[in-house]
Amino acid sequence: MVFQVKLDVFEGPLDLLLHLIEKEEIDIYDIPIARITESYLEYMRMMDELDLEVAGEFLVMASTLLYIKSKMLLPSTEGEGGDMLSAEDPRAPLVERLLEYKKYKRAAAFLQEREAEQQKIFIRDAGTEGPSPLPFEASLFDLLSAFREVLQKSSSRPSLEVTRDRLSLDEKIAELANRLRKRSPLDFFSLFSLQADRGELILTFLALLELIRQGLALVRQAEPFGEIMVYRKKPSRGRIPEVPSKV
Amino acid sequence: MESLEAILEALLFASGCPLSLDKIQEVLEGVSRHEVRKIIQGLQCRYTGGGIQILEVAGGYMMATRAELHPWVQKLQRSRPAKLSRAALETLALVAFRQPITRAEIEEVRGVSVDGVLRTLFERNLIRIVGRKAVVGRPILYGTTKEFLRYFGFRDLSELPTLKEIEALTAGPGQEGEGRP
Amino acid sequence: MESLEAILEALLFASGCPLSLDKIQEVLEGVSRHEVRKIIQGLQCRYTGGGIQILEVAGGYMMATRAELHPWVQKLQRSRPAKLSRAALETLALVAFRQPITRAEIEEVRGVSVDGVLRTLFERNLIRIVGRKAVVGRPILYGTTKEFLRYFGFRDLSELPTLKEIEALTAGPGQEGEGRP
Repeated sequence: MVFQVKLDVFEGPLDLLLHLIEKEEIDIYDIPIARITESYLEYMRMMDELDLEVAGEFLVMASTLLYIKSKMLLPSTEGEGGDMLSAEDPRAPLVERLLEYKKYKRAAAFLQEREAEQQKIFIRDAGTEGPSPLPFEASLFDLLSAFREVLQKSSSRPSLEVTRDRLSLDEKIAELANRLRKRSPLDFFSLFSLQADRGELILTFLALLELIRQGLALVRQAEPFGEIMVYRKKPSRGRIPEVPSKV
Repeated sequence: MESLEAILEALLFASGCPLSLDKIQEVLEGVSRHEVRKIIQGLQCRYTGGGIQILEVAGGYMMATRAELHPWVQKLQRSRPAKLSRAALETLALVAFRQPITRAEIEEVRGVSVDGVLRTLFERNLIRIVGRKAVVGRPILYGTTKEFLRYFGFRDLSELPTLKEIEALTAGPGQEGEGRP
Repeated sequence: MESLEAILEALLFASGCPLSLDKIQEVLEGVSRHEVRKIIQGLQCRYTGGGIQILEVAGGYMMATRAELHPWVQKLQRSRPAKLSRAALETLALVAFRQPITRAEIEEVRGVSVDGVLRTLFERNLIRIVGRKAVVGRPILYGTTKEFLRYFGFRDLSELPTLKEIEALTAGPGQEGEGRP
């Protein structure tokens, strides 16, 4: 018997059985169980020889086949003579399973055809960024209300008398720009340390506004009232930085 | 005032996915469904014979290139998503034609474990969880997604042929006639 | 044979970025630059007055919606139910699977402040306050809403897959579990 070497085309024991039935032109309603069992087992030996891992399901089916075979060999225990009712035929459950599986195998083939057909049409390539919705820029209002939250949170904490020298606005701007250069975008809230006092918080906020004004930072949210993210913006060369109309 | 046809054309072009009538009406405010349909028909006419077509798919309208041109467009585009494997297609067929269905029910028919395949179908957004079955263990029930409709080019689920119809379509000569249920 | 105009139209449509003359020539093999230009001019003519235009930009040719239609296109993009951000989804997942849960408990798991995210989830009516925890400070307890069930297509909370079930579907070594035996 000639085996197809591409054993992995079988999606499971039912698939293999169907293949054998079709190849040997067997009537699915009258499966010569001894013959098909032999073919099936031979196939399994092949897999074994080829060192293919035989999945458990194949072994289960093998024992099912052997069981049916042995049942068929027995003279009818119920004393009905050789004439068996199909419902009592030990092959009946297997035939039913095969037919059921075959239905969906055909349905799969149908889907495959549709897939091939559909793959011929192209929709617009939305670009490298993928389909992520364009985040829109956050308004000054969004910024302010977010900042208010920061202030509220900080004031609810016992104010620490921090004696460390406060940075100037320019230094704060430089610091912020530096942080953005290292990582962009940054979560708006992460800019503010809750340990800082009110003056420090305001300074940070002003620095952010200044960066936005200079066109060095961009504030966006993915959705209204969404999280506010601060993006680094490269200074546009040869162009006067625009002042965002919203600020 | 811009013509509705021009606006609709721009919308169809800009949208990356099928545009439903509802969505179109939402954007165009105060235009009836009938009118939208008429305009789209007009556009479809105008595009006939060109390189682009306007399709009705997955509950909406979508612009796409004409299938006959795929050899050229293919040259341009990056790799397409890999075709589904046979295991994935068989499993998807069960989900599509018997939804809602549990994993155990799929495995019963296919005769093999489908864990990995279900995951693949999930990752490709072709199936979704639609609920739980009211039996012991309350197993998860699976169904298909909108993306499934788009992927295979169906307008809606009712466009799926029945298993019987598929059988009639594909049963070749010399196949055993399956008279039984 | 398909018309060059139709092919070019399909190419311009399908391409996500400006198409250079070189690229076009590469795809159309053996068509002169002069000819390509002429065809594009023809297309530009055909598109005049519609919702789409063919622009000549830095790197080549590109299809785009007409600028005047921007308000509608923008409306479409805005009206698209914005997908939840990753942060929002993670937070929502925690609320869903561990409800009722306090903000501090969420932050402990996520390791970041979730104030902004919680607000988003509130605005979108996906979570609600279900009570207060009987510990010092009586922090607010959060849970999911009806809208949450609707958004994700669940009938009731018991339909939510368990963390284990989700893991089985999404994690894993990424192998398809096919190609058997």
